[in-house]
Amino acid sequence: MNNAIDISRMRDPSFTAEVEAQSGQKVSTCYQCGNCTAGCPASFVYDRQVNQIMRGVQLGLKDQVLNSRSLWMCLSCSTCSLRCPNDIDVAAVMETLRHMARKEGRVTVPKVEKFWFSFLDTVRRFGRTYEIGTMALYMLRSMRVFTDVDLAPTALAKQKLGFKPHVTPNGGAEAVGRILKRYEERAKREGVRP
Amino acid sequence: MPVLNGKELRIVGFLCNWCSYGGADTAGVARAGQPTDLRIIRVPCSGRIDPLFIVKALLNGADGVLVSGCHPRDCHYSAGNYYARRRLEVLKQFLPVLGIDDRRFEYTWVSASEGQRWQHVVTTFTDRIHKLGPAPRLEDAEPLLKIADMALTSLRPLGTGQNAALDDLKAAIKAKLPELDCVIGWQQGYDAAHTVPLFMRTPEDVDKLVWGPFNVNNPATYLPSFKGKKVGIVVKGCDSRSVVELLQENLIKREDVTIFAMPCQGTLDMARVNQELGRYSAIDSVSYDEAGVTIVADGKEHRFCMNDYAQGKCYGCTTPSAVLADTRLGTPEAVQPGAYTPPELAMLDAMTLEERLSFWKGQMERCLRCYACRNACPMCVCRDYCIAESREPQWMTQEATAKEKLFFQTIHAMHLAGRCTGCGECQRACPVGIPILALRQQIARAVAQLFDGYKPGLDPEAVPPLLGYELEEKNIHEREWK
Amino acid sequence: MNFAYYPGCSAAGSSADYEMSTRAVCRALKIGLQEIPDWNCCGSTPAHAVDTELSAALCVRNLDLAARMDAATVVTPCPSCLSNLKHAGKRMENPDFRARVNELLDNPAAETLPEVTSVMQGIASCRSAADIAANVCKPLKGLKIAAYYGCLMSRPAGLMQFGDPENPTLMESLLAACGAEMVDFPLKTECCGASFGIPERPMTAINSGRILEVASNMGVDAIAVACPLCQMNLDLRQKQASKAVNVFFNMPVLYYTQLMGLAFGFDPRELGLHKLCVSADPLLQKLDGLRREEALAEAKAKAAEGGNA
Amino acid sequence: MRIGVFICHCGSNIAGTVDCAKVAELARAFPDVAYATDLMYSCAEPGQAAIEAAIHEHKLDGVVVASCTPRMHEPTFRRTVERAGLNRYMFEMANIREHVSWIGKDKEANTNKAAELVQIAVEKLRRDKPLSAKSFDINKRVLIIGGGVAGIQAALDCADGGVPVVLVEREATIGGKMAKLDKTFPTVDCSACILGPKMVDVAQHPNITLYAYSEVEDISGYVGNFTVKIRKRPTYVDWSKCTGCGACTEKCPSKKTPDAFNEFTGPTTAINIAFPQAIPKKAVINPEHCRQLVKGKCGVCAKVCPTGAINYEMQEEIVTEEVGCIVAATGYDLMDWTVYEEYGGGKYPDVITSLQYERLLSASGPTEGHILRPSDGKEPRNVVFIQCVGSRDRSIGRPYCSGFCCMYTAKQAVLTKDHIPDSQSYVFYMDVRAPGKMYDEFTRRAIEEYGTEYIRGRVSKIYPDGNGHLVVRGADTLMGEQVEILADLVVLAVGVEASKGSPQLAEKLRISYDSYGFFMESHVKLKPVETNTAGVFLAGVCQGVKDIPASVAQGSAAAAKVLALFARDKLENDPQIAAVDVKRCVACGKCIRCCPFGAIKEVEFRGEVKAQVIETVCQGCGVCTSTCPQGAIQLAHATDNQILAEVNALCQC
Repeated sequence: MNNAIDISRMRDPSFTAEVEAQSGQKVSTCYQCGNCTAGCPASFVYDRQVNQIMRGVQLGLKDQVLNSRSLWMCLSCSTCSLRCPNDIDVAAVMETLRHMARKEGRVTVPKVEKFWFSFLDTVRRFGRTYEIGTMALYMLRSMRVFTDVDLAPTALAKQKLGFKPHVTPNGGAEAVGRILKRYEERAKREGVRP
Repeated sequence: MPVLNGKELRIVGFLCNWCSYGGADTAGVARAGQPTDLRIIRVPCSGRIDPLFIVKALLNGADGVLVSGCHPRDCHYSAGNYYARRRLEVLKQFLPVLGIDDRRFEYTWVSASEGQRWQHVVTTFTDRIHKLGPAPRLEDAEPLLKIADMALTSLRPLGTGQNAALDDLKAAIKAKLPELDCVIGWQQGYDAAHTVPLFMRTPEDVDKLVWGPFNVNNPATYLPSFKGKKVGIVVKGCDSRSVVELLQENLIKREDVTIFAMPCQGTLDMARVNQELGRYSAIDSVSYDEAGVTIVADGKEHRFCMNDYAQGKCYGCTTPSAVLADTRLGTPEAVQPGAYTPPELAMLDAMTLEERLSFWKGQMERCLRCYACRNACPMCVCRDYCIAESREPQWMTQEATAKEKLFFQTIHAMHLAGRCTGCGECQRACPVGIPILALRQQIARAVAQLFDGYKPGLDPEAVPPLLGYELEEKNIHEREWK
Repeated sequence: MNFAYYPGCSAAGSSADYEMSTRAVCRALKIGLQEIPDWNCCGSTPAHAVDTELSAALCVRNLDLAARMDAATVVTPCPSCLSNLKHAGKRMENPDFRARVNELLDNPAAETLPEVTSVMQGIASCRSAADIAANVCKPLKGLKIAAYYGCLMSRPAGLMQFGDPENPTLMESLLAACGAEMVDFPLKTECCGASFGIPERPMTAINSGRILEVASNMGVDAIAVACPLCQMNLDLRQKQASKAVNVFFNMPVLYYTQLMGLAFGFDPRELGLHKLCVSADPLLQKLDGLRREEALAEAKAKAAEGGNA
Repeated sequence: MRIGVFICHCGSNIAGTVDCAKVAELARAFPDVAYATDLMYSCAEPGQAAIEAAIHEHKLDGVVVASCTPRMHEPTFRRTVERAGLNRYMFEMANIREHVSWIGKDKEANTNKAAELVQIAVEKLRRDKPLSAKSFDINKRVLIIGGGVAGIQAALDCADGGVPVVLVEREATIGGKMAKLDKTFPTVDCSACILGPKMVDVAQHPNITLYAYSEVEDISGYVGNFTVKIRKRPTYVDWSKCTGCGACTEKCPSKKTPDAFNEFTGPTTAINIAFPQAIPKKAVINPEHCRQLVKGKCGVCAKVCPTGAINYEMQEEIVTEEVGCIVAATGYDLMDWTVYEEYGGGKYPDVITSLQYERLLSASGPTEGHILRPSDGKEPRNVVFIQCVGSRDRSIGRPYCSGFCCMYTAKQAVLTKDHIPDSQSYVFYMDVRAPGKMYDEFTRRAIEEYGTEYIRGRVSKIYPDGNGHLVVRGADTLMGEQVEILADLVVLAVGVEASKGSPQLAEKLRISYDSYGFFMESHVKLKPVETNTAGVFLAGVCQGVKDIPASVAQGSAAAAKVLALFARDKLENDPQIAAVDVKRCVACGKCIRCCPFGAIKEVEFRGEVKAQVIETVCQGCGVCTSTCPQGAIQLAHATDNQILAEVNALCQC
């Protein structure tokens, strides 16, 4: 049995074009020097390195790219963009891919998305975040109750974590709630994952 | 031969032999299909292309003109395309004032290897011209006669200059006269409300010198004909710019010219003055006050306030004092430069392209082709060898059509690009009062915009912009082919 | 000089000390900070990771409020907020994008949104090194400090306008004006691991560990930071970082405003120094010792001079 | 006039989409056309014969051929009409293949277009005049600018061919970059040992005049007769007396003078001879560091000089040379790599350039050939080489490949192992470009025999770990991993750029240069040594990156061009040039100001100043023609009237 990727069959030039259009970057200028990978602070938790993601986009291998865990581990620190000899905003490509993956419901690393949702939930409720709230929601969502318990004593002693949510005083919380609601409704209307 | 009806429009291309002609060849070799409209004229270099070829084509029925040369830095002749870039950009900004859509003319750079780019350029340009449709013809335009609004506010208070130090000036001229062959100035003309040039050779001549709002002539016009002689000249601020421009262009020598200058408070628009005076048999008196002139003709009193009757150029004048002089008399006036659009240009700005074409149609039908405009122009130094009347080269026919006459005005304007100081002598000299200065003003505006506010005739050392170039032009950018 | 001020959510929680010291320093420098009333969370990383338009909507609401205050410039201490607000402002220049964002908002956003910049640049824009030095009553002379900017402050370079994106030097110049000896810290713009401390702890621990390791090899007394998240990763998570790179650290990690505040003579508590997880007490003792020695030496010199006279 | 028109089928190339017979028929109606026909292959022997026959038979005095591009066969047909007794310039071409038949499918439109192109060719031809070339004398001396290996080779070949050579070198010694190299790839020959003898030949050759420490100030004239002004910078040493004994350099007290020859890897003295094999082997004083010249007191070198050669009062001097042609061989410089802040931007002493490394390797360098790292003078163990620093990098405006870095890096890795057997070299690369003879074999040897570790990827960051090492963080894209190396020394293969001042020299030579300052050859494939200015040739890296053998080859090629030019006794100009109508000229000088070639001068004509074209200098661009308002200067075969006739033929409503 041959497990090789049949490039002739699996190539999807429209995927490449879509990524280029959404990110505003020309991925064909990438010549695979690897400088993005070289500078990436998240490289060691990636399943595919940044340059490999870029290669995947060049080849139009949509599944290989959008199913990659790496998209979810990207720190958005833009080191890749800064050092790219071809002036590609690689971070923008990564973000575009993450958006594309999410909209298609491909969430390869759910815990990251769960963390985001926990965060946004506190924002929705109070207009601003508060750390304990986010943490609690995240622990519930991810079923990882012991996250950072080692830090709790210090954090609490130093009053690093607010126990009380900080609510925007004059209706801001409600306004933010409406923004998120409209966003979710629109996403539903457009058939993408909110 | 006629254009293939319904299929093609007339598009003329001027391509440099080394890069773009080769690029078109490369496209051909690659069988890169293109629309068939374009006819290519091969020239050695884009620098060879006189912008007037393009105007000629557009006035004579071309629907589009495309120029292509080597990319900047790649010119086979190292700098031809740099000159072309400046001249063609000025042309592009000039065309609309004639009523020609500037989208009908484009210039670009294509190298000999860029077959694909050439295909793209031709396809895009042809497509653009087809979208614009056949070019409106001057022949078909309905004449439109319109007069500019002359209710203007000036950048400085205008006056009659009656406090000017005329006696001191006369004394200064007399003192210098022995060293000079002649000094040019003004004297009273056929009556006290008109002046004519004065050529002073004796102290008695000097006594005839007058100063005031009737000194409308630009004496610099006579300077080049005194070549090799020591000549003095009395100038208003605007006249001095012509002198400087002549120096800039090496047409007169600094050591041969002695400049006497007094600050000017404005001169009268004689066309409007004469219109107001109407027919009269004698001037009874001319009296001046600070703000204007009162003329009594045939017993009837006419009042000409300088703020209402000055020449159009005086309202926007920023050089009431000479920019260069050997002897200065009187107190210089300071002017704050401000926004000012000359009245005729403002009128044209407010028109649509079609209206402008109609406007020029109407005006040019009135043109007598007397060339007074040219003869009055201080920068027209070709004189007997003006290409308007020559056969080698033969730019024009002697047909008295609006088209040929407008083409002559365009020749004059383009030849003045970056040189015209806006003295307005052309328009003043026009016996039928065609506002032809507007064409020169549009060019001057384009030149100022493109070359960092450059104004001709301010600095004798400055290189006129169309005789120079920068490797990277700050204000000229290649248009994208999308 | 007055700025509209966007504190960011952490100001009320994990970076209360940054907030305290920022306000103290600006007070001393007579820079007015007018808090945007009823501001909301910028959405931080999660919002833009989920959707750019959502992120922009959250940010634009704040910018719109600031515009209604007639503010020309908004300053914020937090680089993450800064980055989001700036991106949003920039993207709103695109009419299609603006229309999509306006759909999410209660009211369409103001046509002209205010500029956004960091508190650090805000200070530098209106106060010279000499102005800062004039406020110093307790110089940081003798302290060796590494300035650490993190990744967001200077990137993307075109948008952030924060000097050389590889080698910004603004924090150095502010602290040098306070007398500190600034080392040339090579990892000043490397990423600390950002918000992944919660979902992907090793990533943050290793990146932070590397930064701490090089800084301690360089023998600095403290790391100066300008980002609440960086501060948390290097300070609160210092033990996790220690474990990850297998080196023990005891490195105080202070906000640059805390260091400036110390130099300006504020009480450490006023600057929230008690909230640091890695205690800054040894640092304070060292500083006090240095100044005491100096004073003694000066007194001696004076006495000697007086004797001679 | 009797014009003959020939419409070529070019087999089916044209006839496939153009009705050639119809075009010929339409052409018969054009003014002055006495004969028109179509031909199967006009450029082939029978086609040309048919044209010649028609000229005789129909008494034609001008010919239009409508076929392929004139860039292909214009010279062919010019010869054809000349054989039939016409002036070769009484000929025009219409391009109905590349510009018509190959780009459009609509036969009606193509046929109409072809006819119109023929019509404008006819209109142009009607205004053509017979032209003839003028001949003029050649000054058979050559100026060679740049004394690197390419310039040396060109100079020696010309001199051996009997041509007197003026060689101008900016530095105090010839030898260029090659003189700084320790060894050369792929043979690992000693660079100084193979270049040295050639340098000595230059010094001793009776046909070569060497101006070292000099620069070209100004060039005027034209092929066959250039006048060159050379600025000799003051050396403060009378070279006619200096014997190169070195007594001055031993005693000079300014021992901390930056050493440019050694790429600033170590200090030297204010009076100095670049290196032992320098040609000329003469001392030069660096005026910025000489105590006598800066402070006015010292004078040690003057005291110790046995021949009294020191002259602190020396001034620069301009000398003029007359030559017939010029070879530019100005070589290259390394780009300023300190823009790479992520590599420390020049802050870390142990991050050095490859050329600095050559000086560390060289026995005549500051460490006498021992590899000692700059920071602490210790031998490094782990040496990291980084390729493409300032090459193939659009983000800093250097998109091109510097060509020879791959090879010298392999060489340096080999030499590192030779010098320090227990060292380990690592090379970060993107692609290994080794297309020369024995080149790829050499890089393989570096890997296989010398154990050099090649890592495919770029380096994102270099930083000191605080313990005396440099952390080099890069990627191994083949492994798909981020990698780190704890290095003792990092050598950057810094990209090359045209040598400083190249654009200014190009302006003086009136030749084109690209946006990186490299000089433009006349044709990228077929005229790689010529420029668009007649009599100016190129050799070496100034034209584009190349390694030593290619530079030497181009040096010889340039010499061959010089010798070929000088083999003729007279030169002929292209007569398609501008001419002034003295009646119309008002001597405003606008044409003089705009001429890119300085080909127009002022002359006295019957007591009046007029412009005059120097026929041998004019290249026929026509900028003057479009500049002159009174149309007094016309470019032959592209006159205003000719172009107007073409415009009028197309646009006549």
